[in-house]
Amino acid sequence: MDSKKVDVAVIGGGVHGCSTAYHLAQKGFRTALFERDYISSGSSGRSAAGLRYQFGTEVNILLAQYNMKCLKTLGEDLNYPGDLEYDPAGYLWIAYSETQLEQLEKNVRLQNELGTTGSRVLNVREIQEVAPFLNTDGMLGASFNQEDGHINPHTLCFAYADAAKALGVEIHKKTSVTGIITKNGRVAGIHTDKGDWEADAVVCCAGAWSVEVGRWLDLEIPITPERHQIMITEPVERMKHPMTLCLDDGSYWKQCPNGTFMLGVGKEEVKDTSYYASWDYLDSATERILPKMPILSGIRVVRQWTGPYANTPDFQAIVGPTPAEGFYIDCGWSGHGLQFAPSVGRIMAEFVNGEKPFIDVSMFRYSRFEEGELFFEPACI
Amino acid sequence: MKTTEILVVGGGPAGLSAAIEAASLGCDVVLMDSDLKLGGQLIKQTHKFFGSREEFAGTRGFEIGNLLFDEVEKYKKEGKLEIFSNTTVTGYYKEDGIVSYTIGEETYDLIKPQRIVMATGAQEKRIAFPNNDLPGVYGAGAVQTLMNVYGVAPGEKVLMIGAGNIGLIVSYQLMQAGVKVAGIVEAMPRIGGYWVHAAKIRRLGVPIYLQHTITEALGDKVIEGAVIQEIDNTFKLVGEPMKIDCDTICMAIGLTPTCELLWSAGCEMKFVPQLCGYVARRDAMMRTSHPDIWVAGDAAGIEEASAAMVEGRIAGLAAAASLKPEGCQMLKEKSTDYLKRLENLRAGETGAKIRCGLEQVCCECWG
Amino acid sequence: MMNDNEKLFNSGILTEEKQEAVLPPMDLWEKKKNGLVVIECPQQIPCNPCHDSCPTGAIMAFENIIDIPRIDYEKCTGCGRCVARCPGLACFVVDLTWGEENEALMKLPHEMLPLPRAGDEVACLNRMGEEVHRGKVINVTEPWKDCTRVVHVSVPKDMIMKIRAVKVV
Amino acid sequence: MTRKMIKDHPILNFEHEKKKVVKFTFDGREMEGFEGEPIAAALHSNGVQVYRITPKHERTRGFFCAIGKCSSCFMIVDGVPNVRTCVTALEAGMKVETQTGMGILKPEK
Repeated sequence: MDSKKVDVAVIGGGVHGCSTAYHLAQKGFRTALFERDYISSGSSGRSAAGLRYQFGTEVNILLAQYNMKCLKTLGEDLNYPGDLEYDPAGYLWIAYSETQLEQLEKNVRLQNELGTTGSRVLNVREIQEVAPFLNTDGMLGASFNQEDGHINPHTLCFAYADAAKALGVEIHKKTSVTGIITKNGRVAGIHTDKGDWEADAVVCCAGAWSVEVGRWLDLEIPITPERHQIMITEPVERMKHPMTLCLDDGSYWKQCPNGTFMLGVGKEEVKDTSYYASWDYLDSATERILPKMPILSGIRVVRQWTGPYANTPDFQAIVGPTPAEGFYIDCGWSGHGLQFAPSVGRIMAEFVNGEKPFIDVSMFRYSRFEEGELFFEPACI
Repeated sequence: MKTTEILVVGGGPAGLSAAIEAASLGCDVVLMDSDLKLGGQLIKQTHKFFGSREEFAGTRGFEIGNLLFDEVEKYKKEGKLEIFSNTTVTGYYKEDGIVSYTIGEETYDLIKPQRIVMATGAQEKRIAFPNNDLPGVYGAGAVQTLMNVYGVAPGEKVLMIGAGNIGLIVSYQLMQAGVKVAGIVEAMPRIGGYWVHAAKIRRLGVPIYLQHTITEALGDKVIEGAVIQEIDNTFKLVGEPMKIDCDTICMAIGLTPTCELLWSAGCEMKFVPQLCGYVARRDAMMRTSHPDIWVAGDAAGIEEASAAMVEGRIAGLAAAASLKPEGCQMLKEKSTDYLKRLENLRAGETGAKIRCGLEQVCCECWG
Repeated sequence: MMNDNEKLFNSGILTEEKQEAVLPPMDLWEKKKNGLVVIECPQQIPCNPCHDSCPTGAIMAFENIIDIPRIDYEKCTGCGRCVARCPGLACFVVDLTWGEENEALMKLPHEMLPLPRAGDEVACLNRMGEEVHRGKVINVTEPWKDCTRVVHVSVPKDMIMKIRAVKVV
Repeated sequence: MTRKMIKDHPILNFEHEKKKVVKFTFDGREMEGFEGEPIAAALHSNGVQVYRITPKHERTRGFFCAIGKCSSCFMIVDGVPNVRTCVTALEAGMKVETQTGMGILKPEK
């Protein structure tokens, strides 16, 4: 079979792959994106789809500022006819212990210092104001930002994919990448189940499945997939209620723009990319959430699903070039990656183009693990 | 947590047959059905069934239901069969084979079966046209439920969309219930159902508009009429739109298998147009790629109820035999006969589509 | 494009060109008291209750269940049991010996309300549901006691290949 | 208003007279139905076809699938929104209401 030729091949049709392809095309790279299933079929489409300013490390906060600015008008900017359901209903991180509260205060201080002025610390009375249906028993305080919120993860991916396509990107759905071609010690293309493509560079945006991609180049990408589950309820009229995350037990819930409540809990889970849910999840999530949000008792859960986190040892992403020349990675987002697509998609294109990234993401470098330079993100569940 | 040897999901023709066979081999069987009344589509059928004597041919559908209920009663009395109606199976959890269900709108619980027969039936397909959501546009199964189970007429004058067996039969049943049928609209150049079903209603004066489609439903809050128009062989609109006076539009476009639980169980699935949707790959004994799960009836591919009953019997028997070694001989004896009956039901021109569909999903047996 | 006859046939109407195939031999028919069966079942479908319901074996055993029914007219007694059993309501009995020179008796399946009664004058409908005659109901039977009635109605002889249903008016 | 029921049928005998008649209300109007029949069937026979108004486009919706799968017939029953009236049995004294929008959660007492 004749092999086809592009400048860059992007592996993965999640939001990072689609954004990266879009930004590459903007820079004039002939780009092809390969997705094993359909666009948004992996962790992107399965995510809780939160958007927030509230992070606890400098690099994430700076990237978040850019993300949040982009996401607000992304639909129009990408000329997407559908609805991205961008919804700034706020994010509430709730502390149940002094240590948790201190960490939240520290996060907010850092966010404020870096220019995120909307983040603030709330006392219990203020929590009741922004989330009147909460049972505040045991809560000591919270951090809050009204501009944090929600987006539809599917239409977000479609919007980037469509915009990329409009710029000439080939989008190959239902196409599995099966290997990476190397020539003279550098990346030269990819093998797929639909033939080979020559490419000068390959960007891996394969999320929890990136480990396998790395192995084709003898790279050990330190990602542990971890199953996460989410449940969704029947829709009810919108209520005043922000996304709420509880630091005592990892429970979180929010009301989506269509009126459904999304319920989740961070708990010990199987370490694989399985899409199969567990029966006890309903019990463990509801027994934590209902006492905190009693108005939800009686609401019907209509669906439950899973999606894998791509966890790294420090729960921070791996972004940038690798020892394999021409091979770039953008993965390991450990459960908070969806919202980073605007900034990091741009940065990946800058890397491939040999530019200096517009925000310094060297903290995310692949080599930090062997260098022992881990840096933990305190604001994640 | 509640346990059982065999769980049958769905109490229509396939599920009832499966439960009866499994109980006859001495298994403890639990059958769950989401409806208020057992019997699935059978209890809505006033027409006599086709097939041979073994499938109760010449007997009306609802009476066949009664025959199955008698068998069910027997095993219920023996304590081998437990029936949950108004019970929706909501999930299958693959890791440990646990099934969740709700009774009515309130009670939620779990059950751990050793084997499952999925006989979840089918659901109505729809087509897009303006106002297709207005009250008065009803699924054909729903119309049957309303008038034949509960004795409520769906309207005074009905336009039927689709001239497959369901569209033809329901038109006839509407007339029996004293409802006028304004006509039957069919996109293809010939009826899809049995010719004799069409003849039956044609001679009562019901027009069948071949190569026509509905382009619009009329009405503000409820249906007040419909517009139909001729289409050519490429489905392009030709001719003039024609207004049809009706207060109900019955959708008999076709059914698609209800297969969510099979997906949840990780059964190998395949899209087979001839079987009307995604169906599980299965062996001749109706076992799916999941060793503990069997499938039967419309959930395994849309077909007549006669075939669903035979498939149910095979699946129930095979699931039971996998737990009772002494049942294997029985399975061998009975299944030869059952398979022969299925072959008969699927013979000829009208069975060609099914045969072609089954070729794509049936394997001799799993490795 | 389909011609008109194809269109009719494809929507469930037995057109004249196909009628020949289902007619009994005329010499026998004209003499057979109580009538002979006419079965309008032109499509192979998996169904054999007509044979199962036939007490004399006139409707022959099916080699294959999808066969189109074959009739040994010598054995047919015009009893009408198949008329009431056929799920497709495709069996009719026509008695050419009945009544006056120009009359015939038709035994037609009926499952609609209102039910005709003996003595009623009913509308006789052709295969398209058009009223082509007013006939007198001679008798109404229910051979299997299963709500499918067989209506015996007097019709003009030249209408036997037209009339296929009755309606109470 | 009397219910429109199919009384005479050539094949079926509904035995409506043997069923237990109960009273319920629809948007405050008193109606009659049979105990145990689906709420949707009782309403339909009382001439009610519109069961809810959709949240976004304010479209009327009624009965559609009759097997509890399509969500067209959601109504508020005894204060609980999103009840599938096609598969929920009618009980005496039920308060059935047209559902406008998505239903409102109320705090548990």
